[in-house]
Amino acid sequence: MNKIYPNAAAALDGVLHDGMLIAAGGFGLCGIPELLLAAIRDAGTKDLTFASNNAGVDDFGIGILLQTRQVKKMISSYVGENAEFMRQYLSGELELEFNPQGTLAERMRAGGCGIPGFYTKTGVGTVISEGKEVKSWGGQDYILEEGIFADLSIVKAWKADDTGNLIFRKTARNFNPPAAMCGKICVAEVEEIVPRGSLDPDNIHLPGIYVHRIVQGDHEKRIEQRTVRQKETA
Amino acid sequence: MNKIYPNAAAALDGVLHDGMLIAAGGFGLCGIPELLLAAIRDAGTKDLTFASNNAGVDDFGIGILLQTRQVKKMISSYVGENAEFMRQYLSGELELEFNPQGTLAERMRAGGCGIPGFYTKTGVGTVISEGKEVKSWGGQDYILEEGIFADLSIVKAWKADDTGNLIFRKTARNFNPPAAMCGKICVAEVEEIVPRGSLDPDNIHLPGIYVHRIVQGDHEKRIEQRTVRQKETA
Amino acid sequence: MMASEIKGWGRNQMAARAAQELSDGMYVNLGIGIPTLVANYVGDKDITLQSENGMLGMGPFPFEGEEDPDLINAGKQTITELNRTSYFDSATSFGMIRGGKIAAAVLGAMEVSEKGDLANWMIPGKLVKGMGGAMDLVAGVGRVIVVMDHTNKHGESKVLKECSLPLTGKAVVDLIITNLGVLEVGHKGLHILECADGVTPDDIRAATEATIV
Amino acid sequence: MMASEIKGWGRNQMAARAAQELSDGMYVNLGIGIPTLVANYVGDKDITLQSENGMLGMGPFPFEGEEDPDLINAGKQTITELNRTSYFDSATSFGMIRGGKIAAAVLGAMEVSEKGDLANWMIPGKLVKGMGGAMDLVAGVGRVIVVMDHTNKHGESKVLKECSLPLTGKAVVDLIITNLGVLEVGHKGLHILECADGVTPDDIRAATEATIV
Repeated sequence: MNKIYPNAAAALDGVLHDGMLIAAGGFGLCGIPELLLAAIRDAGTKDLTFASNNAGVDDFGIGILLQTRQVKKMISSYVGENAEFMRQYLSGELELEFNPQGTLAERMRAGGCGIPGFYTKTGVGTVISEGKEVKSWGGQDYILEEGIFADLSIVKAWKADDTGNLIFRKTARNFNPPAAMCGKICVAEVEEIVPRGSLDPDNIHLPGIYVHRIVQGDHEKRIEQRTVRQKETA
Repeated sequence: MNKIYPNAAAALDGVLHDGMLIAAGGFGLCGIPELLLAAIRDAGTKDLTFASNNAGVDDFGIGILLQTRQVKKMISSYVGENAEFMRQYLSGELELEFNPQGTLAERMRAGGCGIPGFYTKTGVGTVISEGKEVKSWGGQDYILEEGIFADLSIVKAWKADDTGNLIFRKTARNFNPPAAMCGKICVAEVEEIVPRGSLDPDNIHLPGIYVHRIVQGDHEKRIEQRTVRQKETA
Repeated sequence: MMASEIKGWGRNQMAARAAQELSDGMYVNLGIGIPTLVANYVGDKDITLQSENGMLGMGPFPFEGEEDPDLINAGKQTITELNRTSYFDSATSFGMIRGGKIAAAVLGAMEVSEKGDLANWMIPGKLVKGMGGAMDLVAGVGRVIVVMDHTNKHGESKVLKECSLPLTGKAVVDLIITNLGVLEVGHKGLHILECADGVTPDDIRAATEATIV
Repeated sequence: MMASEIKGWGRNQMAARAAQELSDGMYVNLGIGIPTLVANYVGDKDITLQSENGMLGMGPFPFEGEEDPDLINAGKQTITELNRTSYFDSATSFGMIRGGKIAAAVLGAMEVSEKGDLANWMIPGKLVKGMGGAMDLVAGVGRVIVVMDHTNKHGESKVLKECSLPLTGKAVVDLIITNLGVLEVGHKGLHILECADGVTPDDIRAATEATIV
């Protein structure tokens, strides 16, 4: 069992095909699989559908695949901060399926957990409920949402051991665990691969069973909105 | 916000009532809320329904509440190892609803996550599917299982800080997080209360938002099946 | 006197008023804009802020040079942690939201109806960015508190009989705090709970399209 | 020669045969009884054992005096961890089972049908202990391998046209390993893949009620 690949291109070798559904981790530009996205751009795979909370910015994250017209459809909760996205969407080149953020996260987890459908009150009485089955419990309506079963998951973690056990850092965890769970194959990029046994078994955020391939590399980790406060002068 | 109570009886004060539904953590005798179960016995609360994977043994775990006839119904996956349980069940004194173990765990998590129902293929074509809605995805049948919404959760953790952040130890985690999530009120018993800030924020197993009351105490932590291997002599 | 001429509370006063709704021990989610300012007015109440991208116990902005790209809030701003902080994934985060574990959310709005309907995510024909976590929040949290200007830039009421914009949630709003005062969503319409400085109940009625009972 | 007189493989041989079905890199769940013995025969294949009470990377029993009450397997036996071990809660554990992440489960059985139905949790009228995680496992894992004696203590076939006992799962079994040999569940019936030492295909047919094609 060797899960470690020398670079992102190698880690994606043989798992990409046109028209596939990819679940990607990340929130905004935080915790996104930036190396794997660049490798998908270089591979030129087309007509991709991405289940991803956001679509990156023009020149980073999924945005780089919008520039190359490799994305057919986005399943996202928020796609602001991306002019190219809006241009393609408004011109009809790009499909967009809005999911409430929690519904999207739960749909990914559900897919990974063998749950094809679940009920939620999120979106009841809004456009989100259109065409969806409704069921009542205790006088409250709930809509049926479906699990996402992706062809491929791409995620970004902080550290991995060689068995694929992953840990994340702070809010860079976000969608990465549910995205990792819902793919037939999951490729993870990490900042550091550590020796087996050096991660605390009680504190593995995502067990290696979910992770099929690992690649280590340098990450830009771009900050989208740098907000600071001033040190008070004594 | 003070979540720390001096003892198990105080931690349960005002939250017990006859006929209530209690979700309890633990698997076998591992990670069970033994102090809180003893306090419920002492409180004498009656006609209890427990959602708990197991029913303890005759003189430990939920078994102590069977001896005092405080339990009306169990929602469990496995109730072996308990003669008094079987006596009461066969005589009709005790109701029993068998849930597959994973269905039980997911029902608890679902309740805690505001999901009143989800579909699973576990139990399709068995007695478990009787009377349940069936729905097909991709030619495969799935049955609708419902979230558990408990009046009270009782769980056992290793350490807590005073805001209720919990960490568990090894396989004593088991049902404790999902059980904690699904109760209106959650009371946790722990081996140690540590100062705020001494738990790593990346490694909180159950955030304090789920935990309303905490009690620290000595735990027997009984072993159900002591299995060992021999040291090879050189 | 025209409703549009009434000033009432400013942004910080509205935020301070919203903070009064929060009590000790609450876990709270604050939206972007004025709601963010609420954190400045909780005083010594023990409030834990959730950031729906996976954090409880959100701290203030970092000092210059201490920004961490792995530590942002739901508005994608760099922030800091506290000694009570915990991190978790997005499915868990929205599990606690959907499951009613968050006591209150303070959110901005474009429109609110007298039935508590909320519209704050989409203007048809304009750039649509998405609902993010707003639909989950209004559906799931214990109490939804809207903070917004009472009227739009054309002086038209944002508190309506029916929302004209696509909804974020139906019958979800509990309390509306505007520059003119505080309105509670009741079964038969809105109740004026409080008027802003220099504002009368009649001023509020004049500036409101919705039924005030 | 009566089927009941044929011995074929013993417990350890059956376990060893089951171990041949496992390949490098697999995550596997082993049931109680003979399936537990499979771990002794994986050789240098890189197999990770799941314990459904919340652990991947299950190690052997502890040395005397090193038992840890917080570290047990699904059979409630004290065990140890390995350097690849991870712990998680029961909802996550069964999420990976239900989600098909576990490549194979090796389980005991009371009865198996030619359609792959499995009965291994309940005998009506007798003490019923519950299905535990068995129903989840057979519904969720990639491949279900049953290891059991071919006949019961009365010499009657446990490999049947239809199960008589309440099912654990319908059409879930992929492979049946008994003391007499190895049977694969096909669309039209069972196929004999292998005979145990000293056992002929005719011996298996004679000992089997189910259709063998």
